[in-house]
Amino acid sequence: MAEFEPKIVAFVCNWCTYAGADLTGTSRIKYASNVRIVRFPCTGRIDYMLLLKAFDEGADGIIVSGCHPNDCHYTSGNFHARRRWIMFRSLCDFTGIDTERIKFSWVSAAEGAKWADIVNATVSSIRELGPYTEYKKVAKYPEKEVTHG
Amino acid sequence: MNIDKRLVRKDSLEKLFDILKRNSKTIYAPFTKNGKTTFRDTESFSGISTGYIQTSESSKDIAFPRAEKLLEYSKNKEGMTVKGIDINDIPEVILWGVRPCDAAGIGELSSIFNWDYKDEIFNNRLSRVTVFGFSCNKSDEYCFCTSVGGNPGNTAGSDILFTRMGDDGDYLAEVLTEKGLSVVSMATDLFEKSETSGKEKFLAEVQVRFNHEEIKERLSKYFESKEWVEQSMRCLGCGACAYVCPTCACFDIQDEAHGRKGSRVRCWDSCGFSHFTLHTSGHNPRDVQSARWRQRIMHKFSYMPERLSVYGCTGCGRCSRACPVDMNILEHLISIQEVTV
Amino acid sequence: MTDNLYMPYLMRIERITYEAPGVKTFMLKFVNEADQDKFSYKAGQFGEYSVYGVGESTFCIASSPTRKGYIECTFRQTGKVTNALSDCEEGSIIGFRGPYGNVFPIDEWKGKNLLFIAGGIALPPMRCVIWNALDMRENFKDVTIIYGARTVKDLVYKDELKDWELRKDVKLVTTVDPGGESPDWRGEIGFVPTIVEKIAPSSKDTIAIVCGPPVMIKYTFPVLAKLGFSDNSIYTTLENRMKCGFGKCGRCNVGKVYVCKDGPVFTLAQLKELPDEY
Amino acid sequence: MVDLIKRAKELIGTSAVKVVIGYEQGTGNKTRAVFVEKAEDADKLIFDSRCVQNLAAYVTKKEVREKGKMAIAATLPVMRSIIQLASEFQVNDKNLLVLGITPDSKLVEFASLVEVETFVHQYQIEIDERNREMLGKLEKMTREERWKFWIDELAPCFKCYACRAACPMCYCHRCTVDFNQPQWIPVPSHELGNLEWHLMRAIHLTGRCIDCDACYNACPLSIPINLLTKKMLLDAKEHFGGYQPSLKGDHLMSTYKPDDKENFIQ
Repeated sequence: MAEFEPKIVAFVCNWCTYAGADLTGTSRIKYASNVRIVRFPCTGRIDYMLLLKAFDEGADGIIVSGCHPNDCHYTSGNFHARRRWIMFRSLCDFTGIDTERIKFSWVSAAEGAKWADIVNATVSSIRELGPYTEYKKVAKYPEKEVTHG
Repeated sequence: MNIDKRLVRKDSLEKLFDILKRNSKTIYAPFTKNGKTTFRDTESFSGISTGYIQTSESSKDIAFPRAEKLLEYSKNKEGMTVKGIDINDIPEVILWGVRPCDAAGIGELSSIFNWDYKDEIFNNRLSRVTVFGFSCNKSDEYCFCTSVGGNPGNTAGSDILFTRMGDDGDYLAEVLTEKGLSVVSMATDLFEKSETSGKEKFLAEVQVRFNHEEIKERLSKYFESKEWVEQSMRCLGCGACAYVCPTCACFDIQDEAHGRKGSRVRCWDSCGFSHFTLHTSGHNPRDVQSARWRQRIMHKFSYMPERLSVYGCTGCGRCSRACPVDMNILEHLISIQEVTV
Repeated sequence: MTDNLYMPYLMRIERITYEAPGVKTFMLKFVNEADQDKFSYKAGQFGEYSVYGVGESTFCIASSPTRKGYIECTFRQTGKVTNALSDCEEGSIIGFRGPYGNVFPIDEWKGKNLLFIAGGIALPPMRCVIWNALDMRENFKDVTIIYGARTVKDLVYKDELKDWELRKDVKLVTTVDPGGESPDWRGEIGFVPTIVEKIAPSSKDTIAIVCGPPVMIKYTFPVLAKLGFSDNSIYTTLENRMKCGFGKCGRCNVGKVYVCKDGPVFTLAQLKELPDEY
Repeated sequence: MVDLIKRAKELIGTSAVKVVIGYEQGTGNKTRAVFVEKAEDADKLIFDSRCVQNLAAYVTKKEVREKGKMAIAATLPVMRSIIQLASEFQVNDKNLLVLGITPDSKLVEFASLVEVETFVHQYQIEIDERNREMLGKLEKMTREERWKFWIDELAPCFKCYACRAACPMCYCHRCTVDFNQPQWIPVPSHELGNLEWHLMRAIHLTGRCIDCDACYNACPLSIPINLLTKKMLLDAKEHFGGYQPSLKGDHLMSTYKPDDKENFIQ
């Protein structure tokens, strides 16, 4: 069997992490290609339901990332987000959703290298954890993966 | 078919269960958790609940599941493949411990699914269910089967009806259908020939509380009554009554997609929800709770008898037991009978 | 497969016509020709159109049964399914179940005058019966069509309206709500009931078929009554929310009637028997 | 409850309110909500330990509001709900009068919601022993065990939404589950639909739930869904110092502190 390649969805804010990820590319830093990035205006917009939807649709891991505290383009979006993450994470933990599979980070527009590190670290830790079969089973995610084409 | 009466010793039920299991039968039986009794796929006889007046949920789930796949599709470069569910995949099931009011509900569901268009998915499910009815020897203030044409020892809908003769007695088994007979043939020794009759003295007493013909008659002139508003003021518009009901059959059809594959699913719905009849335009024909409550009663006691010649109620009283705000259907029906129009 | 009432026919979208803002007409052909041969319907019936993965939506068949080989439907983009339908392109495959419901008793109308009154997006459910009547034109006396929409843009089937206007055997009156006219608008200006009153078609030997938004219907019926139409000579088609289309799911139940089974076509006399839940 | 009946009669007699929401005798040993609009009907009103339904669920119900000014017989959880609802602009002094019932069953009438708030703030929201034990048991489980526990517990749920209907905080005219563009929560009650519905419910009630157990009491299958909201309540206390419904409206989840602590963001 081929080695398991984790599918990872990254929810990032437009102003910091997306720009940071851009920098990773323009700086020609090589990093794992398992991540599909979804860009949001602000981490404050990243609804927890979106994270659950990512798991429904077969994600094995999730990265949520935005501006460092005090750097939010809209002043406080990331502070609000942080509160929600704290509560959402505790609910996930309580209901047995694997919080090891949801990574949160602050990556600024200047931190191209950090973004590469976060992605690489996430990919390798998810690779170790294996596919998120628990959730896929509940979501009745088709066993044979659907290819888009 | 003539009713075949047999005697089943009290300790033979477990043997029967084991024989059926050895014949790899799937058995759904009442199982209690969190103080509520529901039907579950059961592996061991000892887990089966007894002594319940009524299960919290009806057994309709077996023939009319809360969510069932109707078809599967997949999109590909060549176009689209759509496959209906294979009715041969529907498992054969024995429903163990069904109360007569639930068993009677099967007939009413069947009328809904077979008037005019025949719903073969439902029919195939039903044809694979063997119903072991258990007569009632206890009742409570919510029971009113005798007011809607049933009784605690009603045989309608059961394939075999077991009546316990006395608190710790043996069972009288009435074998009612071919399906019932085929079970008997698997365990002939356990179904002893019997001359026993007169099960009535072992049955619970359920008084007749209203006349359903009269209710039907009255409802036809009762549409505009203020009573609906008063009765439904405390109704919160959840679907508990409809979902525990053995005869409520309203459903929704939903698509569920994963990428380019997916399925179409039929799932329960309730006329009590405010969005049940809501049009996309925003227009809602039943936009207040009183209209929705009225629909529930009218549908069961007026529309169904007129259209399908059956009542949509078996008097199990579940809706009243399940209601979080004590909407008591029996009380309301009696008040409809008493109020002068 | 025939056992499964919920299995749609696969239909290919042959042609998409843009009718008005948010309104499109699909011409649909059966993907499997065998299905086409089995299929027949009559004016007034409806179907369940589905986008796989999104869901089903109910609308009438807008083409006339006299035109063979295809069906047409016209819908306005409002909800989940109609939005998804609207995203479909020519060549896309959608699902269709039907036909369901009763029909316009067009054979009973032979030898009479026909008066069609429609408002807005309610012309499509009437278009099938209009074309059906026009394709057997010799069977009827005068045919009058009164059609109104909010604005000139919102009028659907603009090409067909031109056709009807040019035909000598059809009297077409189009109207738009006050304020909805364009500088070159040559039709009437006013609400449909007002225009009906103004045109004052004779009720003698005439069948009126009315369809439109609830408020239009509400004000048109009294006008027709004043003109001498009896409740039995006025027909309409109801649109209730539906899921199954064949009298099981319970949504379209109004009194003891199921709109999907006993309707969608009702006479005013029948409507008056129903509780006000449509 | 003689005081309550007397006061209800006065209020309705003088047209100070149009309806008094209280409890009456129900079927068997049950009690249930009653809407008293005529002075003579006030005699139906009762109050005792069986009266646990959270009547605050009715103050946002369209049909009840349309009657005019409401008075409500309110136990401590009901008063908490009312304060929370007031902070979300659902009720105010103009449309609601609170007839408080103290934990030792005395009637106190409040002139305004501000007084209700003062009263409510004398008491902390405490989670009872039995549920604390249950939460402790769950916390000791491994993550996989907890996942199995919840999938099993939620399996019987058929999504009748009695939990939503009975909850005073679930007053949204259109709930997230009723939205279909996009379809956030699957409509059918299967494992995923049930899981996501209950997660969504718990999150939406975080910082708003006042732990009245109405959802659990309403559930026809007695699924312990109140554990989810209780856990949220405890964790919020741990992270943000707890909360009390307050008219000031600084809702826990719509506010923040720059120094909120966490240990998981890289």
